[in-house]
Amino acid sequence: MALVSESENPQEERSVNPSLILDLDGFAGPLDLLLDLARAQKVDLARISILALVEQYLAVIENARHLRLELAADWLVMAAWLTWLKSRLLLPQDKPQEEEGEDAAHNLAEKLRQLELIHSAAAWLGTRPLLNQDVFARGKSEDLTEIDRSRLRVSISGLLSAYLAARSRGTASVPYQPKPMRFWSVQQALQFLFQQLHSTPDWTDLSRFLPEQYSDPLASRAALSSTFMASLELARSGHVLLRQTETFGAIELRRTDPPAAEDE
Amino acid sequence: MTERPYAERLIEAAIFASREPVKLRSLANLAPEDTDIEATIAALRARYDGSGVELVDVGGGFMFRTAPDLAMALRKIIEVPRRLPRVVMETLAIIAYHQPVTRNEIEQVRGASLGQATLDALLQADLVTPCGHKETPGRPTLWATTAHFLAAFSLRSLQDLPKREDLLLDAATAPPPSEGEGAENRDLEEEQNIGTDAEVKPLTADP
Amino acid sequence: MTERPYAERLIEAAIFASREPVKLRSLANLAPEDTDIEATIAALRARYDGSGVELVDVGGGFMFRTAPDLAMALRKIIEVPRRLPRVVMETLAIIAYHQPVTRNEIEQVRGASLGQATLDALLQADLVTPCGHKETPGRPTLWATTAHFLAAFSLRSLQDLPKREDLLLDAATAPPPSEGEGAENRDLEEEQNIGTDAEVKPLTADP
Repeated sequence: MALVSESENPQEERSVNPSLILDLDGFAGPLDLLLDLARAQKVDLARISILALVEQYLAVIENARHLRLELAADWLVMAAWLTWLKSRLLLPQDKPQEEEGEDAAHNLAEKLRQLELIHSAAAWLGTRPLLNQDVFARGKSEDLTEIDRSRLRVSISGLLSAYLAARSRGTASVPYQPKPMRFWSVQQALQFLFQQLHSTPDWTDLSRFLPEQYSDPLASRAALSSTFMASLELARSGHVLLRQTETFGAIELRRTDPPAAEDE
Repeated sequence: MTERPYAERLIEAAIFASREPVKLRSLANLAPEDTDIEATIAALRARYDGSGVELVDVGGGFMFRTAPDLAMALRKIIEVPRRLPRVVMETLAIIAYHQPVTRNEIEQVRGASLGQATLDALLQADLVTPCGHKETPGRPTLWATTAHFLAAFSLRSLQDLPKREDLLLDAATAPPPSEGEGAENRDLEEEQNIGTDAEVKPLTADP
Repeated sequence: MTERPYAERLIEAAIFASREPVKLRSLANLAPEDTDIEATIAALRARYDGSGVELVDVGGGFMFRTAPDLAMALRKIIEVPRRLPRVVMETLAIIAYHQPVTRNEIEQVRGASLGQATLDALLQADLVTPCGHKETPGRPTLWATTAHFLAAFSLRSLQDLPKREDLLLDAATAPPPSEGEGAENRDLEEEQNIGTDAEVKPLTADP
């Protein structure tokens, strides 16, 4: 049962004969319907005939059920409870049960009065000049506040946490840098060869002048070629003599003349 | 028109600049020290009397608003929100009278469950707000009306809501309830009615 | 005050309640047909003359606004101390701990490049200052914190800053600097700058 859906004025729709009301959607729940039925009795809510009310409610529900099998649980629970209440009120010979019934009836009347009050309050609120409906405020506020942001809000803790954040990020991700060159460069080979020349007055295999730390075959081949280039360079400048006794044989090297090397 | 007194102009401008009610205290802080605020506001109100805008005292402060009789014409050029449906108005009334109140208590009074759409409408219109929890099992949220509720319904304060006996007098046939009335009693009654016992339970909408 | 003419009241209310300036044409549509709009607006303007509010024509239409001479009195100055953006704060922290430090070194520690805007913000806030050049190729500028930095953070001296080893608690577990020249170079610099040797080394960010 849609509780929210509105019919314009339930009171008018429900005319004198309550059994004709089949549209329960106009009522926001069983209590709402009960209150409406009670109002139809046009008596003090405290003095309504609960019995008559029960009869009417059950009649409405019964009628509605003929047409609508999907009546919500709320309405049926209320019907069941009202049936129980009716049986209590109709059994006056049983003292405790009668009292029980009267208490329940009193409670029901009280709840109806409460709801009546809320209906009145809602209606009263409805009569008030409603903002943006009946009366309108200034369309747009003028913003006269000026925000002074000249001062700094800083704290040591902020500084420290910023430092920690920077450090941890610095460790986590580092800006891209190309890997440093690992190959033994001609320049390095030249330097190394030149240093070694003093201690190698006699013919020495070129491979002796290779740096030792390379396990990578590519790196060691590169070192070999750099060293070879360096030896050619030194030969060209007259610092060393080179010889190779057979094709693909070992290349040997010896310094030309110690004083000349020192001069350079 | 001749220049109005400085304090009056200042107060006028301060109220005029804001869409929300401006508290008397804010106005007092703003005006020169020896200003008779009440008299100034009275003068201001008189000056706007009969114009298209009026100075009203609502929601705990002062604000300018258009005169009610112009509403029809103004609605043509100003977009107005939809009126609140009856269910929403009733729920609002329950919250206004019973606040702070839990959802379950609202449902008890109405004898029907409180739809999400209803609550959403009230929240969206800034008419109700959660205000803490009831210290009962489950700690249900308590609901109350907002400051905007007062301004929206042109109320100075919650005291402006009609007393229950006045409401019941209006309700055609019903004579005033026998017991003494007042805000204090409201809570009491509520407890009696809401305090769940066997008789009341069947009225509750089933979850 | 006597009741003003309907058209004047309506136009007054419409301008008052609109969010935007109201065009003359809209006002003409709104008012009763035989209204002399220009004259009505003139009357309205005259009525507000000398009050705290004035009717102005701002090109696009008419609007009310508070009188300019009251602006000073009405203005509320809210002091909202500025927070430094995260990047700026981090950069400041690095300069504080590593000073004197080059821009490149800052970038190394943060692991991110340093925008000119960040440095500008620190310079403008008078928190850092250049202090000479590093005697390396390119002679990069060295940065250090200012006296104002100490004042802003309520420090008597830089010694009041917690030591780095007290801050970086996971020092022991930090990975040792791996091969590569960057790490060694930076360790060296840090030794020079801060002078805390053994503890600092393992903390160094790997390049």
